[in-house]
Amino acid sequence: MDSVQDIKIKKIMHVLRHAPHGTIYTYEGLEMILIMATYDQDISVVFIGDGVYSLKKGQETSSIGIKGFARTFSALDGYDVEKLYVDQLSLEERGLTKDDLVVDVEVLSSENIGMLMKEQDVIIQH
Amino acid sequence: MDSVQDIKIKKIMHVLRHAPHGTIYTYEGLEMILIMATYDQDISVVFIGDGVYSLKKGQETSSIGIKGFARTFSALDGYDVEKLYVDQLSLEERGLTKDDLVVDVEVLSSENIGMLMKEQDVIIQH
Amino acid sequence: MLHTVNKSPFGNDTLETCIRFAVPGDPILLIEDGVYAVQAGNRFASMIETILKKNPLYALQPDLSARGISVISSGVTTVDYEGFVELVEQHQVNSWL
Amino acid sequence: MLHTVNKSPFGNDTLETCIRFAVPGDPILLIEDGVYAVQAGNRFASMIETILKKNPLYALQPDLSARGISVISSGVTTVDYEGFVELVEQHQVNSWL
Amino acid sequence: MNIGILLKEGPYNHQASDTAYNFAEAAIRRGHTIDAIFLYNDGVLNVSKLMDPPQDDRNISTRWTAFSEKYGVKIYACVVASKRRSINEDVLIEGGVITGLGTFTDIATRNDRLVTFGD
Amino acid sequence: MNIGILLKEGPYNHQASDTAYNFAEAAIRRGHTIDAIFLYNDGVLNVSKLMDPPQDDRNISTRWTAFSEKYGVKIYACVVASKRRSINEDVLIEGGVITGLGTFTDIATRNDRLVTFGD
Repeated sequence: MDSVQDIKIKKIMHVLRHAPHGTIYTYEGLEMILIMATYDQDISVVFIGDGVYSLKKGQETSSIGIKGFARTFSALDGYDVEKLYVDQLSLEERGLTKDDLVVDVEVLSSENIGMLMKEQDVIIQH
Repeated sequence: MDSVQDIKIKKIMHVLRHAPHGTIYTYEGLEMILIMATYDQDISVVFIGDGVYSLKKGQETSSIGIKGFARTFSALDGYDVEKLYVDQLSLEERGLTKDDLVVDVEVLSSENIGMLMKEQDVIIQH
Repeated sequence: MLHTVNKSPFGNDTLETCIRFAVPGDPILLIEDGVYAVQAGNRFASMIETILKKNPLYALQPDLSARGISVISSGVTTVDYEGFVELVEQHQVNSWL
Repeated sequence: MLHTVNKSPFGNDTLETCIRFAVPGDPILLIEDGVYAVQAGNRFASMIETILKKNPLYALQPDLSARGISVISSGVTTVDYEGFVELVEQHQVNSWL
Repeated sequence: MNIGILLKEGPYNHQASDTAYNFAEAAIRRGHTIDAIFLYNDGVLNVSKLMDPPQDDRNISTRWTAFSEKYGVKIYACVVASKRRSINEDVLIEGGVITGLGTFTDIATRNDRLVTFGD
Repeated sequence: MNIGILLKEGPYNHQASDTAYNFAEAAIRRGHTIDAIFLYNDGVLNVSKLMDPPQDDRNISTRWTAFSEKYGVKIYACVVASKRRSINEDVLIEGGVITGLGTFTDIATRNDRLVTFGD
């Protein structure tokens, strides 16, 4: 019975709500997601507000002297992190569509994201 | 002529725009103002946005374990820092009046504060 | 799900974002600079009324006291740190930052 | 007086506050996350138009490039770091934080 | 109940560290177990023993050491975040442990609650 | 023109430190003198020599040392802000100086411009 308890998979949601580069939260959030992905947990990543900008295509950071990381989001698939959700209103307010993003994501309404949040065992906001 | 140059008094404005306690900016801003006040400069302090909350009467910080500092604003007068300006709209949006504040201030319109800003040699936002 | 918000609504969109995702019935706890949202008479009074129709709203009393906010919007419940813990006992936590 | 703004207008009221105090004619330079304000097609497009009637608006190109923002509102001038310095040569600086 | 705490901002500059501490003390008063404090982002700055604030102010790092000793709770700091921010074993307070994000994954998954404090 | 710089945030967590550096380099390219960099609030964290970021990333403190040596510019850190944040002489980079706010008053008043970077 203990062994069943030990391997209980938890639903863990990471929420990325900050723009990239201006602060480190999204970058260090991604570093955390990559490590957690190596454990057997049920991980989802949600992009809300300026967090959707972290997926914007065409980021070239060399002229500010900071390492870019947009491409790393594409690597999440290889870690079996496949549940990437984007808030529809956040995209719309920025005049963006799925085509502007570096990875394939599922676009959801705030209401649906709220219901997903409610199901989680753990939510980590970055 | 050099000596005249040396004692040229500069107009320096400090802008306090953050609420107290949640972040240290207003507190360390006040520490800076107190030191600068000991030099012969023309100092003004402007409270904008949540900065006006730092002057709110009745702050009792003992239960959060942080040192309060609202009373220190009253000490500015003793340092000859007498130009304390508060943005009228910021007060109004918070339903506050001059009577809610720990020190006597001059309430100005955004436009008038903007013109004061324009006259400064140095502006320091905290 | 307990939502916590620690930012003033005047400078920051955190509270607004939080309520967009909170499911009806989810309690929202305001802490740190977040408590300014429920200061009586400020420009968020009607927004607070609207939130209260859907979600119970709590504010951390030590943070209210520290900020000299003695009169708050009606319908908002104040809690101390142990009240914060009680809410955490009853719900998983979503800390909006 | 040169005003700089380094926050995204979506999450933060800094740009809105800055323009309330900027005197007509004062240039405003957007840097860091502030440059998102002039991304073409976002919900601040009309606000940017309004600002431009009163104040020249600049955006730091390296910060635009870093964020993948290639199309910006018309009437906004892009500058590199040396252009930032040029603006500082011409004006005292008010860095909104 | 077993509770893990994630603290994402450094001392003094933000209230997060104080709120985390006050919450943790209250949780213990109500009979719960604080399993661990995990520090991420600027939060790792909480565990430097070089901290030397004015005498009339709280000392946040010694307060964490006292908390750790009193209740047997470790204060973990992410190693990558720590190295970026000049935190290493030489400056680490008693009760502080520099560790990887695997430790955090354990904390996040083995407890009944995870409560985050930050900016 | 003589320019002073006020930097109010720590390295990595905010872009402020990078923008200040890029601005300072550009000002020098345009023939100006950077009189000093003054660090306040979390900005004092820029001058710790214990900083050890991943190898493929910039090292912000050694970059300030190189900047200081190349152009003869001191990086001043406010002593009270430094003590709060665990910065002292033992961990100070070359080119860094821990000093009082009087130094900052001089910088703010003797230069043609003061440019602030922060959060």
